[in-house]
Amino acid sequence: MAKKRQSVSFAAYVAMIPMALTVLLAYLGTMLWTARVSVSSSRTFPASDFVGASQYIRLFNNERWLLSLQNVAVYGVLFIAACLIIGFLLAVFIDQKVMAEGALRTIFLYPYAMSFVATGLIWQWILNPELGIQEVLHKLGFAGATFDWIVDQDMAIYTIVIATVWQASGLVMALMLSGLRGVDEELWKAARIDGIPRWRVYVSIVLPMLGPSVSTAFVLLFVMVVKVFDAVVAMTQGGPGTASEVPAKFIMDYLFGRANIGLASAASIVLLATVLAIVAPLYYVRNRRAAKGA
Amino acid sequence: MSNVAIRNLQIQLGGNKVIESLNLDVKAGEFVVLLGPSGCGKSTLLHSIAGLIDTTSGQIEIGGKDMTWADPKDRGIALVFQSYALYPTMNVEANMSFGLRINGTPKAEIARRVTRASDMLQLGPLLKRKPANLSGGQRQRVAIGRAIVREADVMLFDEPLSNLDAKLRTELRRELKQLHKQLGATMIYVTHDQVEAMTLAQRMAVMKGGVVQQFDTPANIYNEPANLFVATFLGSPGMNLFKGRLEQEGARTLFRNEHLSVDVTDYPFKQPPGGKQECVLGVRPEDIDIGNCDGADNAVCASVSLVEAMGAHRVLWLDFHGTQVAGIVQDQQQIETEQELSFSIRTKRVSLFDGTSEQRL
Amino acid sequence: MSNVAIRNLQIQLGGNKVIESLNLDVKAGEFVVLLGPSGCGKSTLLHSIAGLIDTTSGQIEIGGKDMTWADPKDRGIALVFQSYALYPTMNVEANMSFGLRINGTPKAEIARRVTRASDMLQLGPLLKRKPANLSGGQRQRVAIGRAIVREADVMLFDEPLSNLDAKLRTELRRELKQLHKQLGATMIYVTHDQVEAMTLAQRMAVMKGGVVQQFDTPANIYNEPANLFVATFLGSPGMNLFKGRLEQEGARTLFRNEHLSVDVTDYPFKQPPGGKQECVLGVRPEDIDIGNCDGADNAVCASVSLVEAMGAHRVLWLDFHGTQVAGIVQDQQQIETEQELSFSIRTKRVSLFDGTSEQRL
Amino acid sequence: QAPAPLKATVIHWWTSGGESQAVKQFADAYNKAGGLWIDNAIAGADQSRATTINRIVGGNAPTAAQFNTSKQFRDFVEQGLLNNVDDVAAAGKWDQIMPPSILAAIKINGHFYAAPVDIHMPAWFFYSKAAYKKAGITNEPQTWDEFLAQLAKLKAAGVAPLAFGGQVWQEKITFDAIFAMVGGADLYLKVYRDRDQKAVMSPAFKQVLVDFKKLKAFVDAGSPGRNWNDATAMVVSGKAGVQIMGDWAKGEFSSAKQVAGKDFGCFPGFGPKAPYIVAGDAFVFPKTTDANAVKAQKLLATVVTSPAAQVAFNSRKGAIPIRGDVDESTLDICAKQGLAIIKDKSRQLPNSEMLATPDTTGALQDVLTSYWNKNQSPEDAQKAFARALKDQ
Amino acid sequence: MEKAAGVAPGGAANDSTIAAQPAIRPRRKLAWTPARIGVYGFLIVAALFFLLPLYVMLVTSVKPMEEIRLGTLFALPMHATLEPWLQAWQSACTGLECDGIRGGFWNSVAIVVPSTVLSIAIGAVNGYALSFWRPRGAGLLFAILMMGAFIPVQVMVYPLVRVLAAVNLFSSLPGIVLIHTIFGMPVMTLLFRNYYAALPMELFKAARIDGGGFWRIFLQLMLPMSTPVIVVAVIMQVTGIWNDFLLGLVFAGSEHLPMTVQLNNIINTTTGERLYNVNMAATILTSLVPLALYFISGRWFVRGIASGAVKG
Ligand SMILES: Nc1ncnc2c1ncn2[C@@H]1O[C@H](COP(=O)(O)OP(=O)(O)OP(=O)(O)O)[C@@H](O)[C@H]1O
Ligand SMILES: Nc1ncnc2c1ncn2[C@@H]1O[C@H](COP(=O)(O)OP(=O)(O)OP(=O)(O)O)[C@@H](O)[C@H]1O
Ligand SMILES: [Mg+2]
Ligand SMILES: [Mg+2]
Repeated sequence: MAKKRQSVSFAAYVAMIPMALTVLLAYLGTMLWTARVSVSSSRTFPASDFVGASQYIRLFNNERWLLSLQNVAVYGVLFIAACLIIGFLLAVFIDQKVMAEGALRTIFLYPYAMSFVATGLIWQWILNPELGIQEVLHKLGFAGATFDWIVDQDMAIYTIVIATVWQASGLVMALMLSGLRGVDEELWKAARIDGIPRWRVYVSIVLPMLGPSVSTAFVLLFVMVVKVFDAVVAMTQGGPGTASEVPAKFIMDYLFGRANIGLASAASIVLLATVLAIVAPLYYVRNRRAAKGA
Repeated sequence: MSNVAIRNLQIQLGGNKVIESLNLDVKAGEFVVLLGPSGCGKSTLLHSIAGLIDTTSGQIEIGGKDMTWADPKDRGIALVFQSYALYPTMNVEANMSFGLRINGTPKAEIARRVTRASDMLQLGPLLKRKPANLSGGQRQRVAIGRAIVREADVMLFDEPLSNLDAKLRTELRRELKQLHKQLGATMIYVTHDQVEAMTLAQRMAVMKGGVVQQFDTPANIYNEPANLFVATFLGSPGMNLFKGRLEQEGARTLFRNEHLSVDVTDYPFKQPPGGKQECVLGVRPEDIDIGNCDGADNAVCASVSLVEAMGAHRVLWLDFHGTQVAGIVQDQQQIETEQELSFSIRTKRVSLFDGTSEQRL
Repeated sequence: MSNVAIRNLQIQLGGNKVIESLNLDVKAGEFVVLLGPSGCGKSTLLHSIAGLIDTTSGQIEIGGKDMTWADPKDRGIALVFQSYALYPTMNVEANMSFGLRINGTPKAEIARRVTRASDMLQLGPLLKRKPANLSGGQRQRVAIGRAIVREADVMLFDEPLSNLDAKLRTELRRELKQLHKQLGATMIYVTHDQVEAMTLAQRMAVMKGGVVQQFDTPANIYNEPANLFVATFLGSPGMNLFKGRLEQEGARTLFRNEHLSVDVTDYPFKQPPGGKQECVLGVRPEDIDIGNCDGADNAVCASVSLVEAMGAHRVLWLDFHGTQVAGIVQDQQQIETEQELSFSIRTKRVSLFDGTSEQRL
Repeated sequence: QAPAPLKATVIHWWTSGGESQAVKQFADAYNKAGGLWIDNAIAGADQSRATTINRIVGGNAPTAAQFNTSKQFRDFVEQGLLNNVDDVAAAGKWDQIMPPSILAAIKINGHFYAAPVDIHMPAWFFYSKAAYKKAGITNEPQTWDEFLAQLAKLKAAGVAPLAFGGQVWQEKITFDAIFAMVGGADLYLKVYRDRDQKAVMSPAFKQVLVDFKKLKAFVDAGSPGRNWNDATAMVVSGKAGVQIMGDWAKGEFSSAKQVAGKDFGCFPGFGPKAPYIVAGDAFVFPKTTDANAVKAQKLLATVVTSPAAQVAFNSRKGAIPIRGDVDESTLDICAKQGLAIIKDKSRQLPNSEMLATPDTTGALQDVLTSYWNKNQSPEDAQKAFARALKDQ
Repeated sequence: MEKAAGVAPGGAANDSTIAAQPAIRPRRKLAWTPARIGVYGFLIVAALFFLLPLYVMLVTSVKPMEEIRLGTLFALPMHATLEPWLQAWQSACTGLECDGIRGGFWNSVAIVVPSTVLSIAIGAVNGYALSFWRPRGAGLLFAILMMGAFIPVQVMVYPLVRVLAAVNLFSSLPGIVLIHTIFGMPVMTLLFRNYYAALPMELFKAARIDGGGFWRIFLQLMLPMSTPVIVVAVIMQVTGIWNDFLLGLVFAGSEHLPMTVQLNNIINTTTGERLYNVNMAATILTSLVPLALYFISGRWFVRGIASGAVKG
């Protein structure tokens, strides 16, 4: 390892100032503030007392919170996997010099542009057994057909997956597409000479090269998972019962409706710690590998 | 073994006509070298044979079948890219074996070929490295390796040894020749190294501006260049040229200008020369005998303007009435610039070109 | 004009020690050529001089100042990348002028330099093209152009002519020499072309495995290689080597093995040879006289195993008791493989190396 | 020159068409009284309240902000962030004209911290006359059992008996309605107001839970997650029989051009003595020292509680005025009915939000939704309910 | 973008070749091979799935409320009407005002444009610095920044209000622009950092040798090579900021409320009646700006942006 490093331009440090300020004031500050509030008895407004871990104890005695964590884990795995796969596939297929590329791209991306308050309602309707797909199937004569996940305790969370994948995979597609387009044409030529089928090129050559794009998408989706809220509120309101509760909704409920920002802060901190526990090893492994490769 | 026949090939890239009605007939199992100045369309030609560039018009036949619009993978070819085009995320071994694995070659066979290629290319210790961690020459060798493990019927090499040191290059040259014999594959090989071209080629095509100027054995091209371009392009230094006229003096045919008079009666003219034809006389440096300026027969004097030591020999540049004439000396005799030396032309091995069409007479 | 002094440089890349305690003293205004096998660390050395790689230890001095940790732009250098590293979104002209524009060179001056470079590199018609639309050689020339317009104090060239045809290469070689004279810049030049190395270098450094083996004038290196590696690395074909012993026979010192006996009494031994020392005799191909096998003095017979026509000359490979001995013939005499020829060694120009240390005796 | 009008920035969440019409009455009245109403409508109660908080924190407090008549603004008062409107209350004799449950909510430590503007009854029973006819039902139910029987009839007739939106707050409303009807006002107050653990663990309360769950049999499969509007639409179209919903549902009926008493019916509970749950909206007045702003706040409090504005507002809003001394001719028959009932103090019952902190209310919602949706025994629900009440 | 048909062999000469040698079929990019049919098959199926909700939205938006109450989701309207669209655009009530959603349009524009530009600019600079210059400590800052991306926005609002109020930017256009920049920073930085990580390092080295300083290399070399990622960044930021209403509501001040606050007021009532047809129309109308952006962005998804740069 180098003891010293080549001097870095002064301008580089200047350029980092906005980021440094943002990190220190907005993010680090908020995190510390939140941590502080989480050990107080704050209700609507932050209080300055100190109540120790009582908010945390209450939090972990709260079934709904535990369920939320469980739900978001299931949801997250499915959502991220589905978005990455579908997004990548869409990007690949759109990259085949197809007709009406612009229109197709817009079609796959449009859900991202629409407020979930409205589209969530549409999904709620479509998935509702009395109104939506199941009803249509019944009318078409498939009397036995059932598709009532949204009202099913055990399946409701999957409907959230469907709707949010519908919303987010277009963005993943755009991200992948921008990566795909960056691959040097010569590599494609080399692969054609080697007689490698196109799909195989995508899987074995292009996909590994898209590593950075994939990791961007992954983080992006992960953030979405942790923050998933709109879709749940618009589609199931966490229901039936608490079957599709998620941490962000829990936090939002306590932050506003239930006016208990102490508990909400504790929940945020726990959420953050959980994320850290998941991300840190990944980050570490990646950095290690990068350091080795450099 | 497949022949490669190209008929009236025309290729446009980005609006430029890069190749214009090119014809080339490479026999099955032949080793053909493409030679030509930078940007003349050699890579483009290889890519079009490989099916990586759409032809504008014309036809490409490989192994007797029309392959103009066939997919690269159906053409039975391998190609070493000038820019390597290695798969950046795969290590050396995977780069070489990827194509084979896809094509379902048995594992043992893959291992055999990869080992052989990596031995030949001295890549053994690097098999697990990614391209980004290799030196330029090492990358180039991986590119070669990737092509040769395919053992294709037609192998296309685009300046495959350009970034290798002389010693390795010599070894690989020999290995490639070996490979050619062993596989019996047709090989089309672009190089700028004339030694490589001369030693490898069964036939050599000299290109210029997308057009083949001459396609013949190396010796023929070297000794009897088809036109002025070929004459000057080959050889290092290139042919010495003297402008002048052809004159008949009785039975003798003489090349004449103000300072020179060379008897070319024995020159194998394609057509009997007419009277007082403008022409250019070409003489290879090694066909110029250098001596002391003591007024020998057929010799003229000139002063040395530059001496280039080349290791095994030296190149002398003589200033002959404003023209630079190159000659080669083998011995170790002391030569100074400004020194006056005589030179004489070995008339048996000269070339003559038409003054206007620049074609060989 | 700046000198470049490298002291005890050590560089690790990805865990490999690529350069180990390397020392090199390039005088201001000198033209130094780096030569070495593929992967020996030449590019790494150039990059570290340019400040693009962090050194692990050691010191780099440019123009008398310690620049080990200085910013690339403060080092007064220009570099032609082996991989070109052209700016893909800029056209040729912009690629070349980018650095000048950054430095605030006046417009007119930029135009002058770019025009000059593009004339020299024959890039005139391509000035408005993007790199993606250029041939390999054209890209390489743009890379050269980008470096030379900078007219830096120290210019680093990493195999700058490798993808150019021989004719252009010869021209550019001359132009670069010219440029060197004109600018008086220090130039460090990596090449695999020995002709280039010989003709350009004032001094030449031969590297192997990250270590400089010999740093001297081209003639000295060619004629008196410091060790076996240098001896075989230079020359095409390389030196012929014969294993044997040194024996004293009265006042004479003889090199001997089963088949050969060469009188090396006049050899300039660094240290007087001891008795019966194991050693290796090195003879350049051009120092081997080929004759008919008629039992002349000092000559031995061998059969021809290969004849390589090189245009100006031919290389003969003789099978001498299992060793391949290369010789060069200039004349046009018909030679067949299997033919028996004699060869004799010009004893004045041989090299002798220690049998174990491989250092020159 | 006339004095500049008193500017009042008002944050509220009345954004739908009907609500806009209603709030316009306030704005007009206020402007007429020499003010200048600056409207800040923000849909969604939580969102709107959060904005108020942030504006206060950011030093850009509105003149007035809407809250529910509940414990939601307790913390504001404790933090000293609200101005009181004691003078206005005194002048308007609020103590005498307003229902006690409302007073209990707005009067904190003897000061009036909010100006109530309407009274909502969150648990009306709306039924489709067409559906009732189809099921052959002619009268409104007088008892819980009769109601269940009617639901059964509706079911038999092929209509969805209960139009139910399976969202926590709707579940809570429904539960509270059942609680008030079946458990009675005493138990209701003991549980919600006094947090009496014994009352919660009593068999009577358990019976409430059991009865509540009986409704599940009359709910269609598509109910979970359904918005209340969609449930109302089922009643409007006659696909469903009854919905238990706040009086705001009348807006949906009227926008479908249905008339109360003709196309649909409404009753607040079973029988003539059924309790009437009271909820509502109020304006609070963030602290300011700017004299003009204080004046504006007082003027606003005066105007919105004035009889004329009350009637104008509530007749459009579908709620009932906070005072009885108004001309009720423009109110619809449900509202008239409500206004009549509310005069009987014994029938008034504050809704749980007036009695418990938002946090507690939320916890109770969690318990109820679990009980409603999962296969939980009433005993377990009872215990959870008790715990939720104790925790706070 | 769609240059598929562009390279068609030219004119008559080619036709005659085909006529002379009927066996040769010039390769067309659009030939209907089974693979291509598969491609289109997949795309069409996917498009149908993606379009299903839009279809319902559109149908709903042109139905009168009576029809919507029937709950026939997929049925075409019996009495199609554009009334909801008109209403959404110009007469739906959003509180006291009944001017539809158009009111906030220019406010939204005024927020989106500077916020997008600023957040992308800062994200790009950060990403560039992190990828190529790696100033000391930047890695740690970035790690914290990325952690910050996981905090729910709502949790951060309260402290940020205090900070902005302290610097007198609360309830102002610069304030909301700053807020969007802050919230966009983690993802934008990540996006650009990872994009630049995939570019050949040699280019950066070459520019350093050419004497390029931090800004010069960024502006003249890296930015021109960033078009594909800038498109993605613009898509993300414009969509995010355009659709945001929470931050706009809190930080923009009542003069600068974005269109989405209006939209939210229309579609998100608590206890007021809901006009689903107007809601859908308003939602679609609001999303037209990002949609238009999606459609035209394609031309900047350029192929092989770095090709020809390096060998190897
Ligand atoms: N990033 C890297 N990580 C690990 N090893 C490296 C890396 N880059 C280069 N090397 C190794 O360092 C050695 C020197 O590389 P360098 O590029 O300097 O060689 P070179 O002398 O320029 O060779 P060539 O003539 O082939 O260009 C090579 O063996 C190479 O494999
Ligand atoms: N994409 C392109 N668009 C336009 N012109 C191109 C394109 N690619 C190559 N050319 C031009 O076509 C000509 C032939 O290119 P090609 O790569 O075949 O040359 P080459 O003979 O391989 O040269 P070199 O020896 O330098 O590699 C060159 O003049 C080049 O500038
Ligand atoms: Mg080429
Ligand atoms: Mg190198």
